Amino acid sequence: MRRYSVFLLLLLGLLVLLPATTMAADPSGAGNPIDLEGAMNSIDYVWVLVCAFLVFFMQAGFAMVEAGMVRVKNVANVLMKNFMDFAIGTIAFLVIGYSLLMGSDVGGMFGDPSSNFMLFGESYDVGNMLLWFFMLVFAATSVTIVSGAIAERPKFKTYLIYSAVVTALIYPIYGHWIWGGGWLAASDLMVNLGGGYGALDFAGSGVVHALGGLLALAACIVIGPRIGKYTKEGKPLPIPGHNMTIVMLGGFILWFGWFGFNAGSTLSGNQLIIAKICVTTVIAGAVGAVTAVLLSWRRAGTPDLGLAVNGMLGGLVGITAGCAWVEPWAAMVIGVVSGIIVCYGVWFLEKKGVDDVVGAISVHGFNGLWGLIALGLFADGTFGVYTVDGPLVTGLLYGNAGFFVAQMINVVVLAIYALGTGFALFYGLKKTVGIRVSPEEELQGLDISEHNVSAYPEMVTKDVAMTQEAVK
Amino acid sequence: MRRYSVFLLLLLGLLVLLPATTMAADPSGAGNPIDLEGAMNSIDYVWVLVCAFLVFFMQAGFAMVEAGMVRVKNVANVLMKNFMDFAIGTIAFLVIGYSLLMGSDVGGMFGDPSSNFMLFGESYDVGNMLLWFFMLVFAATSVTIVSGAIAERPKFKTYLIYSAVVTALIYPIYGHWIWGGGWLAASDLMVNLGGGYGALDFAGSGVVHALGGLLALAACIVIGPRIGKYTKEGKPLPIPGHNMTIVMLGGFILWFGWFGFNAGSTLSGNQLIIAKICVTTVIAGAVGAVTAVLLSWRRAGTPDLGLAVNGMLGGLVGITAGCAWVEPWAAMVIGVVSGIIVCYGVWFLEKKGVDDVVGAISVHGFNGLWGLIALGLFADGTFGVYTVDGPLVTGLLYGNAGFFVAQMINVVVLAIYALGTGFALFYGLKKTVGIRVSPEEELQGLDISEHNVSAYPEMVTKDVAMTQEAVK
Amino acid sequence: MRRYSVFLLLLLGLLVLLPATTMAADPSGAGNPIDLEGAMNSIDYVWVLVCAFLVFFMQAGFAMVEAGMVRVKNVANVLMKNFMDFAIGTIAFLVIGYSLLMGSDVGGMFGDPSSNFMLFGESYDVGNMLLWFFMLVFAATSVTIVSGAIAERPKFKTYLIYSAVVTALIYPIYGHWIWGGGWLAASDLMVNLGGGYGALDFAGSGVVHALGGLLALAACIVIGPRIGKYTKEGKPLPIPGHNMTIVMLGGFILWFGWFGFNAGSTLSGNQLIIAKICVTTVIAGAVGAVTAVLLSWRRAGTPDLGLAVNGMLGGLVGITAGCAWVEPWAAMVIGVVSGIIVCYGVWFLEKKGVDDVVGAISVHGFNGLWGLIALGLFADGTFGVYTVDGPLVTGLLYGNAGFFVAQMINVVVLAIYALGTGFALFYGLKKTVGIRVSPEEELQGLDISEHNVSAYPEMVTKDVAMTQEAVK
Amino acid sequence: MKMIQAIVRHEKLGDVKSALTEIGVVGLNVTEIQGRGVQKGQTRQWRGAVYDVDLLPKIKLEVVVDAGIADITVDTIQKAAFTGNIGDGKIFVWNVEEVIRVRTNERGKTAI
Amino acid sequence: MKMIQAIVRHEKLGDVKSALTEIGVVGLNVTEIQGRGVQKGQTRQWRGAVYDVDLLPKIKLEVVVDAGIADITVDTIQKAAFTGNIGDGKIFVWNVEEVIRVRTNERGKTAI
Amino acid sequence: MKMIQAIVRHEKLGDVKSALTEIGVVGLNVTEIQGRGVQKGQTRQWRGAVYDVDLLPKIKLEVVVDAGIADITVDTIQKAAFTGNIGDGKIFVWNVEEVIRVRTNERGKTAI
Ligand SMILES: Nc1ncnc2c1ncn2[C@@H]1O[C@H](COP(=O)(O)OP(=O)(O)O)[C@@H](O)[C@H]1O
Ligand SMILES: Nc1ncnc2c1ncn2[C@@H]1O[C@H](COP(=O)(O)OP(=O)(O)O)[C@@H](O)[C@H]1O
Ligand SMILES: Nc1ncnc2c1ncn2[C@@H]1O[C@H](COP(=O)(O)OP(=O)(O)O)[C@@H](O)[C@H]1O
Repeated sequence: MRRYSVFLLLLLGLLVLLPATTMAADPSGAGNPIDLEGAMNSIDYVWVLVCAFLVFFMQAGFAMVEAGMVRVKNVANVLMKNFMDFAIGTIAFLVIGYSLLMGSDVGGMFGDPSSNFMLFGESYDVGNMLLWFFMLVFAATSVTIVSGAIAERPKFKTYLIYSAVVTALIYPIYGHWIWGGGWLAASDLMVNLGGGYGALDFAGSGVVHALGGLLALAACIVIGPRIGKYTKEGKPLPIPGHNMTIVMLGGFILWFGWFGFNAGSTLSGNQLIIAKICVTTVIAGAVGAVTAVLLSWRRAGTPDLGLAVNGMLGGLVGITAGCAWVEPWAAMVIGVVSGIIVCYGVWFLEKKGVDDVVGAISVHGFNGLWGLIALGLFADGTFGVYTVDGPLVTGLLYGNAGFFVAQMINVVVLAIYALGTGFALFYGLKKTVGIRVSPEEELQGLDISEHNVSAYPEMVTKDVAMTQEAVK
Repeated sequence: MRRYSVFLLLLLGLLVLLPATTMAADPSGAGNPIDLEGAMNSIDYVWVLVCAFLVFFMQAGFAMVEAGMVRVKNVANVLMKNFMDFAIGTIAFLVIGYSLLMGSDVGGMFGDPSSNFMLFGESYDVGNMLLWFFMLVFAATSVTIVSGAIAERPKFKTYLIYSAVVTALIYPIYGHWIWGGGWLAASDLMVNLGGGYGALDFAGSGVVHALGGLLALAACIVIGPRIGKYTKEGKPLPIPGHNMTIVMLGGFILWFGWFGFNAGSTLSGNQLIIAKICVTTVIAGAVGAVTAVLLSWRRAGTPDLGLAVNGMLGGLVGITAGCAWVEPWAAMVIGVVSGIIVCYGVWFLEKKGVDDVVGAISVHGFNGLWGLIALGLFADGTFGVYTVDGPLVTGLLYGNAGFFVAQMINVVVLAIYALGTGFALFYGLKKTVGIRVSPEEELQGLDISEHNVSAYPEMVTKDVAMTQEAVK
Repeated sequence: MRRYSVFLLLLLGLLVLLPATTMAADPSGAGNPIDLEGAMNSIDYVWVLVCAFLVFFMQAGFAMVEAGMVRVKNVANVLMKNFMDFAIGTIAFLVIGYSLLMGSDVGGMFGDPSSNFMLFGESYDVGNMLLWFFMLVFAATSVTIVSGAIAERPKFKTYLIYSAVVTALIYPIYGHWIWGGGWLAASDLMVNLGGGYGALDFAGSGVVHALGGLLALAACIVIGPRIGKYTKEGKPLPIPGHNMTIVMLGGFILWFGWFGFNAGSTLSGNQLIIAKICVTTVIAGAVGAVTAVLLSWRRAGTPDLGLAVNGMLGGLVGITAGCAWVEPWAAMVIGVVSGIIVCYGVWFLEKKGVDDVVGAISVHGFNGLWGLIALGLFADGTFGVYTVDGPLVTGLLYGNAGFFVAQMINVVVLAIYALGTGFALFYGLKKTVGIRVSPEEELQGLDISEHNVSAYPEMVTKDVAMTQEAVK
Repeated sequence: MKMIQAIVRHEKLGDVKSALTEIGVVGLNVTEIQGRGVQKGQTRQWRGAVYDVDLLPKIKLEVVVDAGIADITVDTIQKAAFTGNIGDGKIFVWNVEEVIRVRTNERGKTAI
Repeated sequence: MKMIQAIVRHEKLGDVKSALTEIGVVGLNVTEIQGRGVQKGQTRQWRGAVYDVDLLPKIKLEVVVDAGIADITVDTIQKAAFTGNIGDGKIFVWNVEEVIRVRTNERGKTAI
Repeated sequence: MKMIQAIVRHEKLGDVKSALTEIGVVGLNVTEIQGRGVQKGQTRQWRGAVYDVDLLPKIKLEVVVDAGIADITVDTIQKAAFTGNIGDGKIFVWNVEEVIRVRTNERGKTAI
């Protein structure tokens, strides 16, 4: 019983979105009536598309942050990875990814793989295309996270394969479990546990960020640290990025895009909660930044720019799951914890020999999981499942322990899924096409070895020389 | 008979847009009723303005791509050109350009030149100002294309004159033929040919891009290649740009803006086709990028970043005319062809002695024409002329050969018009004010010779030295 | 009597915005009815949020302009200031700033300080959160202006204190006088003077820009010029910035964001005047740029990029107060004057020993005041006080001398307030925590001394050596 | 062996390199420097304010050659770098006692 | 003729240049180098991790002067570049056999 | 005293520095240069067009040492910079007549 009611709830948003699809595919939107319903429909389309544009633009943000955090000799490569994973991902999502994510549910596990193939037939419908576009830019966000973590050493060709596989399979399947009517959100078990709803993830702390960040963890472990990252004694040596200006620009672009990411996830412009979502989002980002700056200040004696940006991103990741369901003060708490997680995460991983160039594992992986937990804690029972109607989402602190358990189950499942598929994929790639360039190519830089260009052909460079010596 | 029906159709969008102008100019929007019509009107305004902002932002994208693709010594000059052509174009468009483009039709050839002078009188109306603003950012996009193609050698003053003339006259007149009720779209001949509509161009593959790109071709031929571009034997020597990071940033900004460019061209947020437009747009861009990367990989042994961005842009230009009228699979095909056109276009022109710094001729010119042709081929008959009502736009592959012929006429007319006015303009400028700086100034770089600044005063530079020697 | 009517008028917009708050706080938007009113409400939310996103993005624009205009050794510091002032400001605004700005009026002077503390209780309402978010990004814009003016010498810690104080107190109090129902806008005196409305400032030429710019003037005077800025004879020596590309990028981002800044200030997407606002905004920016370029051309013999961007920004600041109330031709006039003010302002201040790195005082301070005056001159009586209903706002040239006087009173009050609080604040900081780094630190650059990083660790730099020698 | 250090104009680097190739001098290295000479600097402008700079970017070329061909090398560079205008640059020559090729550990003339 | 190569602090370049101008030494050229000396380096931080760098940016100045004024030139540079703290730099002097002015093909002292 | 100027590969700088430290040679300075040698250049591509570059980035190291340890310094650098492939670089040695430490105005050997 309950299962169906949730299922219906989840479909409600979709139905509002797709007024004409109940009959037949409507590729032109001719079914949009010139009446109140039609107008509200238009508002939804306008809002969702604008938000999707902003999320798309986050690709530029990632590209800038990552490019700025690598050395001059690897810049063009990082840019190309960021650009091509989106391009290839678009094709993969059109062919199969979206079907697995949002196609009609098959046993709670995945969507019907052929249902949206190339957006042919029934799926050639404005409402469905709206959702496809929105889901595409989300998928692309998740995929691009790995790029920065393993920068400065992977084979370009292998990275392309990775990005196609994740967009086509790994992301959509887990995404289906949460957003596509799959078991984590809609199975009887989970719905009973949560008290009317299963595991939730408003805009994707888990689906997008934790998944991407944990894949990055697997990737970093499989590929190993960069030449020069550690001394013989295993002491980490910092390898500063080449351009703080574009790191900061990228940070601002990501923050800008994140408003679309979170507030667009209502999939409706008629949900006034979008205003609140922006408030919690901006607070968590700001507080995350402040926290990380203070921690870096204490540790190194001066406030650090890179961690400031990381802290802000961590706060944003942390609020993403709960942005519509938590209060402003809770957003502050979430941001503080996120800032702490980012800093200690970065320092811990570095010590443990995991060489994550941009801090993606801490920012997206650890904080993504934290976001799911935080939602289970702080949901204040004022907003329902993507609707103002009940059942209202309520967390542990407001008395719903079951939902907190549901969220913890999600955390565990996600961690296992992400690391499992991640290790399988990256070991597989390592054993077959190879995952890492040769040491000579790495020393020379991937711009020359993989693309035979310089990112800044006229710039005279110097090496950042360290007193301690690294293992070659 | 038919002529009038089309004319009415074309005005329909305008009428929906301008509810109050049928009576008198409404500068405040007081005529917006607090009823359903008013609400739908508001949705149109919100959508069109947001899209116009995105299109405006494409100026930044062009500036970054072009700046990144020139050498350090010409960066400030390229930036200034991009910036000032918009500033001067705004004035030109206010004084005369918009009147010629959208003023009441005079013999199918141009709009009444005085009708919107300074937006005085009747034209001081919110609906008209909405259209003015949207049309301005489109005109500016077209004008700025030439800037990158002829970079590193034109006189700054001459470039300003060029940009004023194109915004004031050349662009609006052709634009009127397609979008302003002029002969290509609305004459009996063309409408009969097309089967209820004449030549079409949804968002401006032809009006904006092919026009700009072919003007760039004329400009490149008249101005001649840069010193150092060719050896004595006529072999082209690559001249790498100085900053791939901002090229990529610019590419992302352009893609971001393009969603506004294409989907905003409905001039309405109540047309749900906007969702489909985003889908075809993103697909064509992605596929164009992948195609170009593969071609560059095959040719040079490594995947190239510059061509990746060019390929993406080419795909976007190619889909622009047909974005609302073609299916996703067709968008893929269009993207593949666009990617091919870009690469071979760039290589062909380079061999032929046409020195196009950023590849604008291939990206915008050739692909703009291809976009018009593709629309004539692939229009699938599911959407009408900027409306869900019929006559539905149908291409050759769906049985409407007449429309294909109408599109081919448009291609030929446009090519003749653009090259004709282009050669006339640039030869005229060459003979009068002069079009090119002196060789000494060119060698020194335009930043010093034209602006007396350095773009990066503290950066130590090196020359990219080639083995083969160029003609000085 | 009149006082109340204006008060009502000012609240009208708020009421439209907050349909459910008359009853109880509505944190989820459940009060949004599924009827016409609800749909129009949704349109307002969508519009205001999108515009707020754009205004937020202006932070990136400021960061880029400012970073580009400083020397390599101070880049990371400037970026950090821009980033952290927003982060800290968000917290300050949540705790107290917004309450002072928009809380229920206390004697015309400020809002009830506790009314919106942490957005608890009654203030936990979607409509209120919408306004909070919009007001936050405006406050942040004002605060960040000082950063660029005093770049390359302030202590980082002191700057953080400054930004918290301005966001928490200085900005909200003056803002309340104009936008929060305070005395400048709503007192009997002012309303009688204006003829139905007191001092006005549509989007904040005064509230945001003049306030920020005049605080910058105070800051520059208190902190003193950079080492190397003046010769022993007091002759100013230019200190070129390090990166014109990002200056231009920042300029474009600011222009892009400004459309949201001005047109979003309707606080409603149902006011079709938003179209007109974009038109006047783009015109003033373009004309400001052209004017400044021509002036720099005349003075230095070549057209300057930095002043082009400054001129554009000056034009935008100048139109901000009157954007909804003046005609396109008036926007041109405003832009011309703005361009002149910027150039002569920059040159004058430099000669007088005020070392404003980015020209912020002229761009924001002087032009902010000019914007208020221009509104008093050019308001054409076609639009009311944030509504299409009367009383219509009319300026001196259209016969309403009283309103002009009201505006001049605002100008004087604002100048006194800004300089008064500014000098108090900066002298206070100077005497306590200290405002400026040591000469050694300044020579070394703030990136190393304050953050212990390099913005471009691998870049080899050169000094821009001048013939004349500066005082050390 | 002689070290020939030449300061030349940016735009002359290509010509000098080819001229050296023609006389068989292949090995060389190049840096951008900032120089001051008789040519006392130029003016630049920044936000409309004109100022004088006294260091101009130049190219520094270093070639080590066998003493026997030092003169012809100097002449070749001088001719290739010549424009006749102030700022053409300088050439400095000094004695090098030893040359070592890292790859082979060869010493002396054969290592050049 | 002598080549005087001086490694000095960035912030001392202006003083050295003016001091040289005062004693009539105009021609010179300048590069940024990375140096290591007694001053063993400094610490920097990156994302909260502190590390030591052992090369610090310095300015390299090269002046060729007539042997007769080499000493005073060296003294002038030493005085102008002096702060008394570690990292002040070094001056190296060696013999230059020939100087050629490219613009005129003059040789020797008059070419300096 | 001797000036030892070594042109080495970018990726060998670290090894050379440590090797020098080990033999007690601390003072040195480093620049990026563009060099041409037997290694005639490489190809690059730009927008799919392949071209040859004839100058490759290298590291120039300058060390002034006492004449007595010049040979061992040269040997140390040669060994540390060696890969055996074309492009390993060159070392040039010439006589330095005077060394001045700016901080103390010491001259000669003790100033090194
Ligand atoms: N005495 C010198 N020592 C070192 N470099 C010098 C000296 N004189 C000139 N130069 C270099 O040569 C360049 C050209 O010198 P300049 O005197 O202007 O040339 P010319 O005398 O041929 O007109 C200068 O920019 C500087 O880099
Ligand atoms: N033997 C040397 N050879 C080449 N350059 C040197 C040598 N010793 C020092 N330098 C240069 O001089 C700079 C200052 O040296 P340092 O020993 O720290 O100065 P000081 O002894 O005056 O404190 C170094 O950074 C390096 O660039
Ligand atoms: N005669 C020379 N004068 C100055 N620099 C040289 C000379 N010969 C070689 N070099 C420098 O040494 C580098 C390596 O030279 P190369 O001949 O390729 O090395 P190898 O002979 O060991 O293979 C060149 O890139 C250049 O910078």
